[in-house]
Amino acid sequence: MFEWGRVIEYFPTIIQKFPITLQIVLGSFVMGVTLGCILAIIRIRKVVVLDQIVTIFISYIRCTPVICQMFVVYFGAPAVLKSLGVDIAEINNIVYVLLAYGLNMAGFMGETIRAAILAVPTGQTEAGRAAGLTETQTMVHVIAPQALRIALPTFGTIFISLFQATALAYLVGVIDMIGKAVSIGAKTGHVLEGYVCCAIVFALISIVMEQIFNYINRKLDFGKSGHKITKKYRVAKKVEEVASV
Amino acid sequence: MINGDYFMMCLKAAITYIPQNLMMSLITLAISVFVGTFIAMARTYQVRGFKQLFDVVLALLKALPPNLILLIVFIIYNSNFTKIMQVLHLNISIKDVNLMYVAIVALTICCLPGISEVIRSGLMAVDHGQYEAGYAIGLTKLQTFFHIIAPQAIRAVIPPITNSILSLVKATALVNVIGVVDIMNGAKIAGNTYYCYMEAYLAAALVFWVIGLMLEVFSHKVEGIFSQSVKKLA
Amino acid sequence: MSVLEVKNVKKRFGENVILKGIDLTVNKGDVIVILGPSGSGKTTFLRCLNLLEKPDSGELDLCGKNYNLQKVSNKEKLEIRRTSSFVFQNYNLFANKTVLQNVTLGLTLARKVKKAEANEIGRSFLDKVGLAGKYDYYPAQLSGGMQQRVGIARAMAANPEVILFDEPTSALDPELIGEVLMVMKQFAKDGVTMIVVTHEMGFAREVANQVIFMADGVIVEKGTPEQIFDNPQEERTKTFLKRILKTEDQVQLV
Amino acid sequence: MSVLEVKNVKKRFGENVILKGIDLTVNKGDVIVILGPSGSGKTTFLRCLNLLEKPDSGELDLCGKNYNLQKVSNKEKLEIRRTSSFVFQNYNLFANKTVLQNVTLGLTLARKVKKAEANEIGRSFLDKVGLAGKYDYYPAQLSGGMQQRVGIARAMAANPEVILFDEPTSALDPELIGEVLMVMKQFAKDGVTMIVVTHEMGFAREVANQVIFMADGVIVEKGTPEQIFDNPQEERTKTFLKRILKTEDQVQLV
Amino acid sequence: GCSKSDTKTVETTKGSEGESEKDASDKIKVSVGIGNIFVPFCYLDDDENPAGYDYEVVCAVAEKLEDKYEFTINPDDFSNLLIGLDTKKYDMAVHHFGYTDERAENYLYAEEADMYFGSFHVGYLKGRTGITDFESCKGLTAVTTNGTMAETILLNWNKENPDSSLKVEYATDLSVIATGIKNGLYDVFIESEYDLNLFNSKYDNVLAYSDYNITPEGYNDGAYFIYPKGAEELQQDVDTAIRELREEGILKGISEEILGKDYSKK
Ligand SMILES: Nc1ncnc2c1ncn2[C@@H]1O[C@H](COP(=O)(O)OP(=O)(O)OP(=O)(O)O)[C@@H](O)[C@H]1O
Ligand SMILES: Nc1ncnc2c1ncn2[C@@H]1O[C@H](COP(=O)(O)OP(=O)(O)OP(=O)(O)O)[C@@H](O)[C@H]1O
Ligand SMILES: [Mg+2]
Ligand SMILES: [Mg+2]
Repeated sequence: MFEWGRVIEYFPTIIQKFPITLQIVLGSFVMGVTLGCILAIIRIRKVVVLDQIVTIFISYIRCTPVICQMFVVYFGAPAVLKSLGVDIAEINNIVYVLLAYGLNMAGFMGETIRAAILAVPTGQTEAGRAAGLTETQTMVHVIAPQALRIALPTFGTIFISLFQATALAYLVGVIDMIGKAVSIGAKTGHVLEGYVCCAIVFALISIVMEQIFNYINRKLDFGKSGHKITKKYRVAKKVEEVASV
Repeated sequence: MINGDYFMMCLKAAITYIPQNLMMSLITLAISVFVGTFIAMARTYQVRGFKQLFDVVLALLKALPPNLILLIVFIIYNSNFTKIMQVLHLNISIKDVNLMYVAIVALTICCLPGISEVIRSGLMAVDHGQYEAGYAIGLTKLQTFFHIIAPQAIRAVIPPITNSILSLVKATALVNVIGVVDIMNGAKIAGNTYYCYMEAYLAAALVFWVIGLMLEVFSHKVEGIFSQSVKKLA
Repeated sequence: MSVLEVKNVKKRFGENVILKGIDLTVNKGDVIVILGPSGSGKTTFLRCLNLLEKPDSGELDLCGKNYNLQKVSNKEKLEIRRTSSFVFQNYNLFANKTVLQNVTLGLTLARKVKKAEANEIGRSFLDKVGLAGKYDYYPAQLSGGMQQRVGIARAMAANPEVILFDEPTSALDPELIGEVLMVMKQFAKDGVTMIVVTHEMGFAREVANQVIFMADGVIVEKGTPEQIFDNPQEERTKTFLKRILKTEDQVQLV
Repeated sequence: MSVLEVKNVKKRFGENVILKGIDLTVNKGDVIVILGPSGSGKTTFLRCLNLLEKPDSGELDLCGKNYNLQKVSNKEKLEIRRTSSFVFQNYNLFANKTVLQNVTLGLTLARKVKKAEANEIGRSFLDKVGLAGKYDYYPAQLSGGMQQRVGIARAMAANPEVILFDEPTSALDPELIGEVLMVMKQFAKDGVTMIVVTHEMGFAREVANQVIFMADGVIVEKGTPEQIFDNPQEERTKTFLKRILKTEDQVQLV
Repeated sequence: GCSKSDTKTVETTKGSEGESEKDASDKIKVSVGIGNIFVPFCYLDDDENPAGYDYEVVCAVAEKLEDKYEFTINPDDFSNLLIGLDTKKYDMAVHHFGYTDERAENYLYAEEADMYFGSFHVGYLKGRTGITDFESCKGLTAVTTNGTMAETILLNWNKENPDSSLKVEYATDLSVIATGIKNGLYDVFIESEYDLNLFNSKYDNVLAYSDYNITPEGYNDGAYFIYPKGAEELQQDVDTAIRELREEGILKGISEEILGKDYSKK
């Protein structure tokens, strides 16, 4: 049923698709973070109407399988674009994939980012205000860097799991690594070996990513794990409730 | 564009698979929580050997595509079942065993890393002083864990574990690879009669959404119960 | 000449009326100490002065400008905050900034001071609070006393007309309280205008020129430290002082 | 007759030697106060006595039984912890248990007392610390002072031979310190044996029959409160007391 | 033949001349949705260009109709094709579709099949005896893939012969089917002769199949292109083209080249 020989045989073909997988992962990750920030701020500020819309959107994203979301984008987006006068025939299918995964990421990232921002002690915001900074200045210079540190581990997990999640791209005709494994499977009847190729690559990536995230984590340490002069604080420890993804 | 009759047909098909789906999710969850807690404890209490072992195993599991896990589990199960039954002198045919259980094993492997991680963070969210206070009044490690730590960790764990359950319920859509039908594929099989896939997707999405919303409400309730002790008096 | 004058500051949280109309006049160089039982609204009052809490009503004269506290615009808020400074009980240093950056951030961003100049100002204030050489530490690497001194340097660097202190030493170890009070005393001697919520009676007696006793959202009594501590008029003041002193009795035995 | 006697307790964390060989004898009814600068190892010493920290060496005689601290079995650990009690600086009440359950949990689980009886014992101790009527509150619903009194009731209910207190009042608001010290004083008068790490000098002077000054992991000086406070022999003791008193000077002026 | 260039638009050898005669914008644009992993009928080859029997037929048709139509090929997943027709994304769907009355209610079927499935047979583990026709499989477990002709035949049999019905299990992955058959999880696998042979070539000839043709009498075993309702003109034109291609023997050529045997006639 399974032969290492086939793993070696398929590997070059599958690794060729790495750029596509990477493109989907990076694209949707960046889109997810950007959009997620906006969603998070809408929810934290409780912007009228938008807040409700975002809540429903996030609930849909959280509760339904990606395949349903992909389907909405794949058939919904052209309808919207057509009505805007865009020639949809010109649009590469990878755009729909990026859009679908980007929106999906945004839903999850939005919640992560919101939780991270809320986990930064309110005293930090107040200190910013008291120092005469505007809301935006406080957000950019004080809250965001600290929230980033809190959100980073979740970002790392989401990012790594995204490599697997892109598997559905082939459903709209974009062949990434897993799509290639599936299509080799369709042709030869041996899908297992293709998946193993993907697993090897993903495992390597997750090891590398872990190093990278650890590095960023250390960069954003703000002296917390460095030498401390005292360890004692009389203030009762506040239990931080970090919501999660 | 959407045909009401077909939609209802797909919806009905999707709904008939809810029990199967929830049962798979629940059993998977139960096993994962049980094993996950064990692993999480080994890692928080830094049990030598186990910790390193689990660190590596969990990292590896995370890298495996779910479909691969499903196929491997299926193939291993299938190729060895009859032999094992013969060795055990049991007269059980492979056909008598519901494939759902094979799916459950695979799903458990898929979601074990995540759930174990969630439980570990829940355990770490409990203040270290709580352990010490338990030891200081003469409780054993186990007594401290069950009476003090676990009840507090549960509260911290509920929101993230709700997420895990949600993704678990959705992940059951993958099991059609090995021939187990769930909500998603039930709807698609129904839709196949008329090629009405649009209705099938929508019906499945609706069912998943409703399940998700109910889970969220439920988890809020449970969280409320476990939060009683930390609510300040008005 | 009065630097700051507030009239009729009221604030409620939901049903609870916390501040029931507070008036206060502060002259240049004044050090005003506010005392009062827990929950009496001292913190809330200070926060209202800096608009960290939005008062329900009240009027503020700050450096000759008049503000209706009930409806200050965002611009006015920034203006008020750039004229006064706040020192927090828990220091609230920017966790992601070094000590020096903590002090200069308000200067460069809010007051548009050039970076080099801001660094110079920052360093000089850090030197004043005895933190020369700690410029590049992160808050997490400092003791509580040091952190609070950075907090004071940050507040001072903004060159404010008045500094608001909310129990600046109550989160500190007994050993570390002294160093912070010393710094505050020095600034008071230099003529810095301060409003200080504190239970440090020694500090109040030595430095304050007015002590205000608050309870249940109103000012019960005010006067010089001698008047309040040695000869309180109101029953509530007496009870409060007695309760506080019962604790401190222990120490007086030494 | 000595209740507790330790010899040569040593403890290091990695490179840092924290306890360099501490000896202590405690007789029945003794109240021993331990003083010392931050980081001198006071907490570590108390934690070693209760085996919350594993000492690197040392010998313990507790109620006639001898333990080698370097290699206590799990059973011995439980035994030691059931003979002594610990009161934490941050109370460490069980957040998921009511006040009464906090007090009875050790009885029912560790000492196999019947539930009804445990509740009775629990209630009587809560009454003693002035918390009658708060039985069913959760810790989060109480003030710090009340929480610490629950902590003391929990420690007392176990009927221990000796109670270890680690800065029991240092996390409390000044107003709330008094109530906790009062409770401790009462128990001391009742003849409960205690080892207390605290900076409350008044308490030490009034209640202690021995004061121990620790620094850098060794006992620098010990004696009656009068000996230590009024006539310290060692240079380090003098410096420390001077520094502590400088802070408290402020209060003495009142 | 068909160009395998990167552009999805089908360019024929005569295409350039055609364009000069007639402006491209005058041509009716036809967007064809075609399967992307259905070997050997419509799939993407190693260079990700569409390939397979159905694809070649579409190309041949496109060439024939190039004066009137401009075909664009969009490889896509099976279940997206029909939704694509609903949402007007595609004007024509190609995926080796079998015919059923239910589906004909919603979509316009071609009248001309582009090929015939040939005979369907019962496949079983080599060495097993006693399996011939459906009747002999009574009570056994049959495995099938959702959405195939074989599934329809199987379900129809069960509906019409409840007394001798088979247990139906679904599997999407052929390797699962192979493992299942080998280990006794499934008893029989019903497919067209062509597919059974293909299956055997992939999985070490595990299967044997009886000669008995289980396709019901008068059963429509053609594979058709599908159009949205109302696209009769396009359908007629394409059908005419296919008819001509069949008569010219071109379909036979494609079939023999790709499938190894002539499936172009009934
Ligand atoms: N954001 C808020 N929402 C609701 N109630 C609040 C809020 N902030 C403060 N309060 C309430 O207002 C009252 C006064 O609080 P405040 O902190 O001003 O008292 P305080 O005099 O500073 O006391 P302490 O000495 O304990 O600091 C308290 O009863 C408190 O519960
Ligand atoms: N778990 C630990 N790991 C490493 N070092 C520790 C640990 N616990 C304490 N220390 C170190 O041991 C030294 C003594 O700490 P300890 O808490 O016993 O001092 P202390 O006398 O109680 O001080 P304080 O008055 O601040 O409570 C400190 O330098 C501290 O950093
Ligand atoms: Mg306050
Ligand atoms: Mg200590």
